[in-house]
Amino acid sequence: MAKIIKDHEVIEVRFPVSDSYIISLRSPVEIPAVLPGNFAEIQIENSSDVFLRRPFSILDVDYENRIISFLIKIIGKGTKKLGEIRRGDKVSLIYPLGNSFSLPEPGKRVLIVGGGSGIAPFVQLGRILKVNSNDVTFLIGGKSKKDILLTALFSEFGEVLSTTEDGSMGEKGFVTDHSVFKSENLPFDRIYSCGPDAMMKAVGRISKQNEIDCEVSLENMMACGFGACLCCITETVEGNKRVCKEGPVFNINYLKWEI
Amino acid sequence: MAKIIKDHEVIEVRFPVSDSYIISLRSPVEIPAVLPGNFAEIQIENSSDVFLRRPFSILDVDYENRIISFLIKIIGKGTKKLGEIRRGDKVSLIYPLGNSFSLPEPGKRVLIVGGGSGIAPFVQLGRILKVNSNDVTFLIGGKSKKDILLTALFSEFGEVLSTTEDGSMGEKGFVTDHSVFKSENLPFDRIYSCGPDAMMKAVGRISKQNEIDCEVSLENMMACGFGACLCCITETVEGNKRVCKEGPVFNINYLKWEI
Amino acid sequence: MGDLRINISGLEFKNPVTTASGTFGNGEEFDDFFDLNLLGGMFVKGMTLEPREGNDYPRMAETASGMLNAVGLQNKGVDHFIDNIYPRIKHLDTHIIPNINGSTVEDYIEVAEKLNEIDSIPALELNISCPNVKAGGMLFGTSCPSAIAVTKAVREVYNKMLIVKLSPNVTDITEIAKGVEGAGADSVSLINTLLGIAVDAEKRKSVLSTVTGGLSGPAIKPVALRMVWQVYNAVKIPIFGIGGIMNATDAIEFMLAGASAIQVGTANFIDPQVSVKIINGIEDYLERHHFNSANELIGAMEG
Amino acid sequence: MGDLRINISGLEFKNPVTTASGTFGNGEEFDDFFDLNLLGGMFVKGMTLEPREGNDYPRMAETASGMLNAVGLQNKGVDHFIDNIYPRIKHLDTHIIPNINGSTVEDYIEVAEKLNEIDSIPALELNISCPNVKAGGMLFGTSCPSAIAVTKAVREVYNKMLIVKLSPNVTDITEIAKGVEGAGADSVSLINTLLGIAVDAEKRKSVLSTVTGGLSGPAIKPVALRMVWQVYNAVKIPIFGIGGIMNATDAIEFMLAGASAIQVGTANFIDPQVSVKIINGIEDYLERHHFNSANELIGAMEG
Ligand SMILES: Cc1cc2nc3c(=O)[nH]c(=O)nc-3n(C[C@H](O)[C@H](O)[C@H](O)COP(=O)(O)OP(=O)(O)OC[C@H]3O[C@@H](n4cnc5c(N)ncnc54)[C@H](O)[C@@H]3O)c2cc1C
Ligand SMILES: Cc1cc2nc3c(=O)[nH]c(=O)nc-3n(C[C@H](O)[C@H](O)[C@H](O)COP(=O)(O)OP(=O)(O)OC[C@H]3O[C@@H](n4cnc5c(N)ncnc54)[C@H](O)[C@@H]3O)c2cc1C
Ligand SMILES: Cc1cc2nc3c(=O)[nH]c(=O)nc-3n(C[C@H](O)[C@H](O)[C@H](O)COP(=O)(O)O)c2cc1C
Ligand SMILES: Cc1cc2nc3c(=O)[nH]c(=O)nc-3n(C[C@H](O)[C@H](O)[C@H](O)COP(=O)(O)O)c2cc1C
Ligand code: FES
Ligand code: FES
Repeated sequence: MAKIIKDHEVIEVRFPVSDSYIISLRSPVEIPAVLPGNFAEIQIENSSDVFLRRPFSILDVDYENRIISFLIKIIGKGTKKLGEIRRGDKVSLIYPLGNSFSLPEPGKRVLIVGGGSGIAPFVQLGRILKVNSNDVTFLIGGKSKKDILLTALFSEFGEVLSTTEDGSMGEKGFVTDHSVFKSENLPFDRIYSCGPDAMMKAVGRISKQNEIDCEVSLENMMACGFGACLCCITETVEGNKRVCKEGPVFNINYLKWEI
Repeated sequence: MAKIIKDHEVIEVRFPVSDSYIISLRSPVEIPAVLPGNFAEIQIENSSDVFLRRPFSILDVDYENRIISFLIKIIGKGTKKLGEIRRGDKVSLIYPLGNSFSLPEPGKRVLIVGGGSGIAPFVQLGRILKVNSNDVTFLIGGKSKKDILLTALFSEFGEVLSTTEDGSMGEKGFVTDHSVFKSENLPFDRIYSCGPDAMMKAVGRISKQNEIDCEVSLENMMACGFGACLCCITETVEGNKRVCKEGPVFNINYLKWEI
Repeated sequence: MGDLRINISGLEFKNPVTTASGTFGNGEEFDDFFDLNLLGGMFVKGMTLEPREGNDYPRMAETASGMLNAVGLQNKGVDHFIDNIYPRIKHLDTHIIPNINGSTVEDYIEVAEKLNEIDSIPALELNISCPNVKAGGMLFGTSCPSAIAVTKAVREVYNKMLIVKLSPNVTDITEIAKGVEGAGADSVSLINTLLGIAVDAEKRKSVLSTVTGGLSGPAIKPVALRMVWQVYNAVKIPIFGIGGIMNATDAIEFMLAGASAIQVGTANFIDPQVSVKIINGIEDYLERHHFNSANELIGAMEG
Repeated sequence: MGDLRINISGLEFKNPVTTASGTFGNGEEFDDFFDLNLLGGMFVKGMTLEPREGNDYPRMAETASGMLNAVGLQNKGVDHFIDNIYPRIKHLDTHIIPNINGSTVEDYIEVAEKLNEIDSIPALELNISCPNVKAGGMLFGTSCPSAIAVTKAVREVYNKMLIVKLSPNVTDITEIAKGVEGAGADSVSLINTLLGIAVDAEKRKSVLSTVTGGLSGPAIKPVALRMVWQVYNAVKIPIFGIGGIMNATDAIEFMLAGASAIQVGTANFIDPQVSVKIINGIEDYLERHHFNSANELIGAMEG
């Protein structure tokens, strides 16, 4: 897969809510093909305490205008700093990195469960699944209403459900408490999940119990993001694998998860 | 002397020439009394390779509007970074630091020799000398015309002469080649100098030969700027002294200069 | 509100935040910036028996997240400290702890004897780890027998709290820590600076007049934390943690790794008020995490 | 145009820029970013006799101007390298140098013997300095007798260029360097990582699963330069300089301090094209300073 490392120009930084932003950048060259689940390593310069690049899922790509975008939640030094960047500034990006979600057969029913910034890869996935004639349900979880982002976009590709811990939107509780999981035979052939570890494990457990194929996209502390350092491993049935290279997307049966 | 350490707001960054800029900042509190020769330690944040503060002479102070300004020449990482700062950004400053030029008796004739960004302390000095009824001559040296800055300001306080190495302004050569030094009896009671070491030493030599009192403001690598680290010493007749505390202004007879 | 007091070998510190020798002058330079009485303690600039001029200029080089210094113990001698400096600062309501150095064991003894006379000085920091002097200094701190010898000798003449400051430029710091504990040290402080150099590529010269200097600042924090943790697991005496502490989080990391108190060094140059911010930050942390006392942080790191 | 070729113990490198073991995979990951044939050489990820899974996650912590790693020699064993990896990269027109590790001297010997068979592998790097494995590893490199023993043993079975990689976690690196020189090393490479830890103050836990890890990046450059300079003044064999090299200026600093060639480590993670930039930067420097050959830089630093 062709990768690029290039300075990109910041086109826009938009804050739909106070702790998350969508950043759009223009590539100086043609953007190589990006698959759903691929991520980029972004260099956050001029920050005395951010030394390494940071990995972020690619939210969307506009190939024609050479624009790539990310949905980023502020959780620490680097994500804060990047949110302060201004239009016209340059940012170095390496992408596309990692593997991608595998596609089900056309017509299959798909559930996508996302939490927090873990929903980022699902815009591209949703679009492709729609083209692939899959019946898609999105289930988005958060603490409260303001954490449930991108629903308008997702609704272009399928039904959108949600849960919030405070009940301010959708059903009250965690995603796994949602009534969609209450039926005896879950009406899905495939589940995808990305978000906090605990959420993915809970979703994984349900998938296993219901014998539904399930893929998750793992988060991880990465030093390089392209397979060189062996810092980002996860235990699999075939031993330690690099999350940035063999992942970030894994079938839960391949992972050594105690669920 | 009361010192402040405060975040100041950037009001303006102006580039009279491409490699030097004047930066003006507003203090959140009243600006304490600043004497000619005093400097500030500026923190250049968000730069991964500028760890320590940087010392800069205080160019001018507008007490009423609480504005302090600096003339800064880009010579490395920190000065480059600071020049990229934008209106509204915050910068931490510690000042006033160091000692100051001593004033001659009213009426005495004064020569001020400056080179490069070494002219910064002379705006405040010139103003005070004028108030003190001194007859002031400024001699400003540079590589070429574009290095001769602030002459309009200086001319409010006295005569302005200059030299350039390429002859594009004033007399051709180094400051010490200027015809003002050619007369048998130099018509000055006091000489002040600030600029490159070699220039100050050459000026010091002439002063010594002519038995004219001479004060110079030394540059130095500083870690703290306020006397705590003992990194910034210069050899004097009384042993090693801190340039940031006992200086930066020294009488040349006090320095152990071989001139 | 959490209790910030820390008791170190019988001496109570009002909080665990002290300032590191050589980075805080005699305190006076910081008077402009905050109330020194807020400090847990103050380690003053290293002193020797006789006055010293220190090393030639340049003595400083900036490095990535740190700096090298080659000050070399410039000071006016212990007598000058006792007669001129101490009287000016002794009114402060914080522990003033001299940092002493020598070229020979006899030097150390003589300085310690003089300071022992001064009732209101509660402790001494024995610097056997200065990398910036030709004779003595670090040599004492990088060999176990000599570290033990100088500690023993000073212990005999000094009967208040004796803190030995260790060098990080060793293969096994626990060996030295155990040695000086056995020789009578009441506490150890670590780390002093790592030996390093800076090269000016354009001039093809070393930046420092002495070629080598001492590396300090955040760059060395991981090494300092490691050594504090190793020493905490090797000795029983309390530890002053030092190395790259820039904020309260750093200070807490050192305490979690095993330090009973900390020293703020290079950070003072960048923010002369940093120590107060650290004190306040520790207080916040105790509250946020529901601790009653800063003592509960000491060594509380899980492996 | 300056001549970039460097001859190290009889082996010619097309330029002094190589990549450090463990930071460049097997090179393949970098194929996407530049033409590997431009490199002076490539030190591949540390290998052992048997496959190893390495340490548990988390293995990485970011620090000020650096990072800690606790990868712990995860690799599929020397046979896998010889049978599967090497055939895929051996077409490259650059020196491919394996980095070998063991828990016992016998392990080292066996790995070296296997690699000795492969004609097109011109050299071996003997890692006696890995801080991230429980047995062996750094222990060999922090004691002089054991460093000598393992070097001697490998020297007997390996008849091409033998590079010994030294640990910085020692009191006197020159002693070890002289020891391995005497034991038959053709060259030394230094430094490996400094032992450090990172603490998560909020969770009150060490960040790495192993508690301690190896510190790399610009933070360690001053220490690395110092050690290269010390070793340069102590031994006659050529040196590979390593530690925090991020750009051509850093690389030149190492050569001025005494390195004949350099290895780029952590910088590869931030800019996978950095090695090419360094090669070009050295070329520029030679031109700007009117040198005919990169050889003229070696040890050219004035004190
Ligand atoms: C493949 C992949 C895709 C990702 N996609 C996105 C995305 O689309 N949008 C988004 O907002 N975030 C995404 N992340 C997470 C993102 O990389 C981190 O939030 C970011 O690196 C944090 O940087 P920081 O400097 O703000 O945090 P720091 O200040 O470095 O750390 C703050 C805290 O977060 C923890 N932390 C930091 N990075 C990670 C990490 N990668 N995994 C787990 N814990 C971490 C730290 O241990 C620390 O406690 C992704 C991560 C991976 C591996
Ligand atoms: C009391 C005082 C007043 C000053 N006033 C002014 C002023 O009004 N305007 C102005 O433009 N500059 C002034 N300077 C110089 C200014 O401090 C330096 O130019 C600045 O620190 C360079 O920072 P940098 O990060 O750009 O350079 P770096 O990238 O840190 O260094 C670039 C090169 O410059 C050398 N260098 C850096 N700082 C100094 C220094 N302080 N002395 C000598 N060599 C140095 C370095 O060794 C290196 O070779 C003053 C210095 C002092 C001590
Ligand atoms: C400029 C400077 C001077 C120092 N002088 C001394 C000294 O006289 N005695 C001493 O024991 N340590 C001295 N040190 C070491 C510090 O006390 C401290 O151990 C070291 O800087 C590490 O802490 P830091 O990273 O917080 O600065 C000095 C450090 C610096 C930077
Ligand atoms: C993730 C990582 C893995 C490493 N693995 C090895 C290894 O297998 N063998 C080895 O000799 N050194 C290993 N090292 C050390 C590097 O080769 C190098 O000596 C060290 O990182 C210092 O250089 P740097 O600061 O340029 O990274 C590793 C370093 C890192 C960061
Ligand atoms: S982050 Fe380096 S191998 Fe995955
Ligand atoms: S710069 Fe610290 S004493 Fe002058």
